[in-house]
Amino acid sequence: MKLTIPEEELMYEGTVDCQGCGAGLAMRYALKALGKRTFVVIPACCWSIIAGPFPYSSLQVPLYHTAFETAAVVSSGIKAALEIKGIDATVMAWAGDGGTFDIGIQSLSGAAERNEDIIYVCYDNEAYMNTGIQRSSATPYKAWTTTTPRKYPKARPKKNIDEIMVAHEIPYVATASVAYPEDFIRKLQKAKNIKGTKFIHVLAPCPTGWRSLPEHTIKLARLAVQTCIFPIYEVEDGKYKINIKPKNPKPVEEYLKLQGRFRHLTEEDIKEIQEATNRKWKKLLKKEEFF
Amino acid sequence: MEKTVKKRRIFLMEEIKMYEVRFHGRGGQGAVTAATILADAAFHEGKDVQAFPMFGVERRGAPVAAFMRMDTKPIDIKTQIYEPDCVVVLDPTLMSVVDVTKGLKENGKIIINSSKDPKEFNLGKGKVYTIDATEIAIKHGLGTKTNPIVNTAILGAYSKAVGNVKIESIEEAILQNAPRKKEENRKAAVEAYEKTRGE
Amino acid sequence: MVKKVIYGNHAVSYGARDSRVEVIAAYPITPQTQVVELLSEFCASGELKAKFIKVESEHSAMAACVGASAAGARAFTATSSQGLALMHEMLHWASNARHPIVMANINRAMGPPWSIWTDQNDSIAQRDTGWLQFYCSTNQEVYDTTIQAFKICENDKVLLPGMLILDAFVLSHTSEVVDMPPQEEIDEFLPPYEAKYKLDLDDPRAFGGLMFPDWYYELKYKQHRSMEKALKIIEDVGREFGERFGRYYGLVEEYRTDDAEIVLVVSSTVAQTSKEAVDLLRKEGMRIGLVRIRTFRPFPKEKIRKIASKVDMMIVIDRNISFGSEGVFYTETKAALYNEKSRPPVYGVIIGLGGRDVRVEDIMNIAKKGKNNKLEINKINWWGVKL
Amino acid sequence: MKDEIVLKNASDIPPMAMSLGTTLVNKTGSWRSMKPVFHKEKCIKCGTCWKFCPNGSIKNGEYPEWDYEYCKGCGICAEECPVNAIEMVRER
Repeated sequence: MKLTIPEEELMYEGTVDCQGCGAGLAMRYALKALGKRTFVVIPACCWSIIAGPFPYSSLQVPLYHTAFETAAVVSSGIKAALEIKGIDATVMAWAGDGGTFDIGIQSLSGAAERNEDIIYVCYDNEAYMNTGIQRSSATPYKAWTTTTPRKYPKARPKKNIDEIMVAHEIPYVATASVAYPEDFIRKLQKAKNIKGTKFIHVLAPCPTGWRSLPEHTIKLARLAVQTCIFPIYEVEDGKYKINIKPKNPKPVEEYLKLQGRFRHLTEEDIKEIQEATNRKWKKLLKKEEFF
Repeated sequence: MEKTVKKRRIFLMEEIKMYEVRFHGRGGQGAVTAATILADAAFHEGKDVQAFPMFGVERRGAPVAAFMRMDTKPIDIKTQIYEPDCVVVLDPTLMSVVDVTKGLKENGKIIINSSKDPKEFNLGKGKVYTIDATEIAIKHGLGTKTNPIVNTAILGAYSKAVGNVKIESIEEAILQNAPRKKEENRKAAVEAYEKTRGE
Repeated sequence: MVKKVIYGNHAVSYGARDSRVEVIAAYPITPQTQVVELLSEFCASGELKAKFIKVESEHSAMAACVGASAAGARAFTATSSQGLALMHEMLHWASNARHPIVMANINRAMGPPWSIWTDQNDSIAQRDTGWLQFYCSTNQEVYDTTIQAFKICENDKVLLPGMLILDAFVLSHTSEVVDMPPQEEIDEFLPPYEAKYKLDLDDPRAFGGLMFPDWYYELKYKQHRSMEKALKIIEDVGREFGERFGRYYGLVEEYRTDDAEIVLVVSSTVAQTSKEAVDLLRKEGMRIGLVRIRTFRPFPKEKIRKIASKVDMMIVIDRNISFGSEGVFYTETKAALYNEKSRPPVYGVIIGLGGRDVRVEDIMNIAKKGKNNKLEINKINWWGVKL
Repeated sequence: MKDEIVLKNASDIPPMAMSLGTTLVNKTGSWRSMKPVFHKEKCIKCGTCWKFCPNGSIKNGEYPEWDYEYCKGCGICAEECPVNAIEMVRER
């Protein structure tokens, strides 16, 4: 077969992620990209379960499970130990959106400000999925979760974590989608060769929480990009580059209608989301132009 | 653990000749450093020592105190100093706002950074010594004219007035502890030692 | 050998330096700052070859130490009070993951109201996190204990984190004479840390993943057994330290207890002041001694029982309070004695919260009141509280 | 590697929750209610199915090979196949 990404698998089968889990797929790609000399740090998130349970591990690399808000700093600690012992290896923090956007943002900001030599990957499934679909600050506007019932869906837009990370003036910030593994893997490999804090934000659809079909995971991850809801870009030393530019962006409705979490949206809601998406996309195009 | 502790503690209370000193200054004047250097000097003469600041928040300019305790025997006591044997006043302007003689032992000594004659101070207790440490500090280039660092000079006066720590030990301790201008600080202490006036 | 007059805080820094710590992660808090300031200078000058991670919080300080220790490095941090409380979650993590991290905690009262002065409520509140706790009473002991703590905690039979504890200001900011042995001799006493379990590229394993009820219980049993085994290791290490450097340490320190009728149970700097009180009371004819609890976790139950069996009265003086119960050393002392056939009455006194000075007269008067049966047996005796 | 780790008492486990084996013991094939069936004649060997399998349960060869011991039957391979060479059929 024709292979466009590395063949080596560093993730074992038998993982207990849901059918069609985007997060499982994202890890499969990440390890292909980074290879065996990688230490992985996982805070509380779906992957706390997917990686085990005791006495088993699904990764072929050393893995440390840590408390919810500490992925970035535990990675810093590991990196410090490796440096003092003269071990050359990559340390990757692997956190969900809750552990990144919400509870983990303090230690992430601290690590980024210190420019710790780590790769921080946020696999974003847009809610607290491991605890049963509660809203996080990564949950999109108007989405249903168990804590934002359809009658009162999320009233605020998704937090722009990427711009927060760009504001830290770290050497590398990038977004990615599991629908574009070549792009994601290229970014991880690039990050591996940059010294300092690298932040990669990968959209990982969650059929369980998004109320979507397991087989639609890639489709949704692709539509998010093609509708410009989740733009794929990278910021290297402050310079913006949009990696995937849909010529004729698809209407957001195509993305939204495949997900039960948006089932309650009115036409007006969709219009509002479309306008906000257009506005944000334009802003990003301008950033690319100017920076 | 038990054994060693007992072996070293065989003295009786009347043998204790602990000497306690209180320094008065303002935040930033180096009262704590003065107490520490004096402790270090006494330590080099074989004494057991403690030095500590007023336990609290130190703010630049605000009145502060620092303490020094020395003894020929090991010091166990970990309390603050309430009845000092000696008081050292780094900044004479403090005397109108702080009762520098508070708790001072009847036969205690007071060393004041002042150009005045000791007789001009009527404090009701203790024996007063004066030294113009400010002038000496400026002369040796310690600090600035508006903010002279007098904490080393005043230790020379301490040595002269109290006599239980030799000036040579203080010189040595200054050389070891002063962060910079070591020699100037040492000379300031020696000059103060020579110029100290008593009642 | 170097003898120096140094702050208690600096005794911590020198202890960490001479233990050749490899990773330090810390966040400043009064009255701990001097510890990390001096360590920063050691790292900057190259005197100490360590990575110093200047984290953004105490929670992260402990988390960074956890990561470093997981990768096999000797990790160290220092904090106090609110900072220790913020670390709480990661204290459990460090212990449950069996990382022999050493931390200095400067005992400082918890707010509100803001207080920077000493009492033990910050560290006592972390009693059940699975850390060894050593309450130090002199700067020399602070230095010595920092070094010993690594040797104890890194022992295969222990593999638990350890906290050495010193009173705010009364030790942290007080300069005392500290004798520091030559580095080669310390290196002999404390060789480099070789982690038996660590993140390893050659033997990649996962640590700390989900564990079902079928084995979690056994892990807790093992953790507790390690605490129990630590009792002997602490004594062994304290003895070895004594043989090498002339200063012996153990679980408790007894002072003039041989023929004592009354024994004070004390800790930290209050113990030092109490020694003066004991001397003065002895002169007055009272047969009194004291036991200083140096190691609070694991709790030296057997030592307490042995001492209790010989005396007529014990008075436990606590600089902490478990609200709704009593002083914690008091509770623990009584609990150790409950099933003994004969046991003396045990009185509980609270003193010096929020850094109120504890004077020789206070201790003497407590003892006299006890001797005259004037202390209340089933109530807290609040010493010096203004009522 | 696929063997279940047999633990009997406390002395069999390390002092912390350290992994002793791999997740290959979890035969996640049992989760499947729909099974991907491969129509070789339609396959263009593009590797898309292999690439997007969340758990790496499609093996790379001249043609894709499904590891039914672990394949959870999510259907992504069938959905993403550009030439409809994979069909999801009900498990029996």
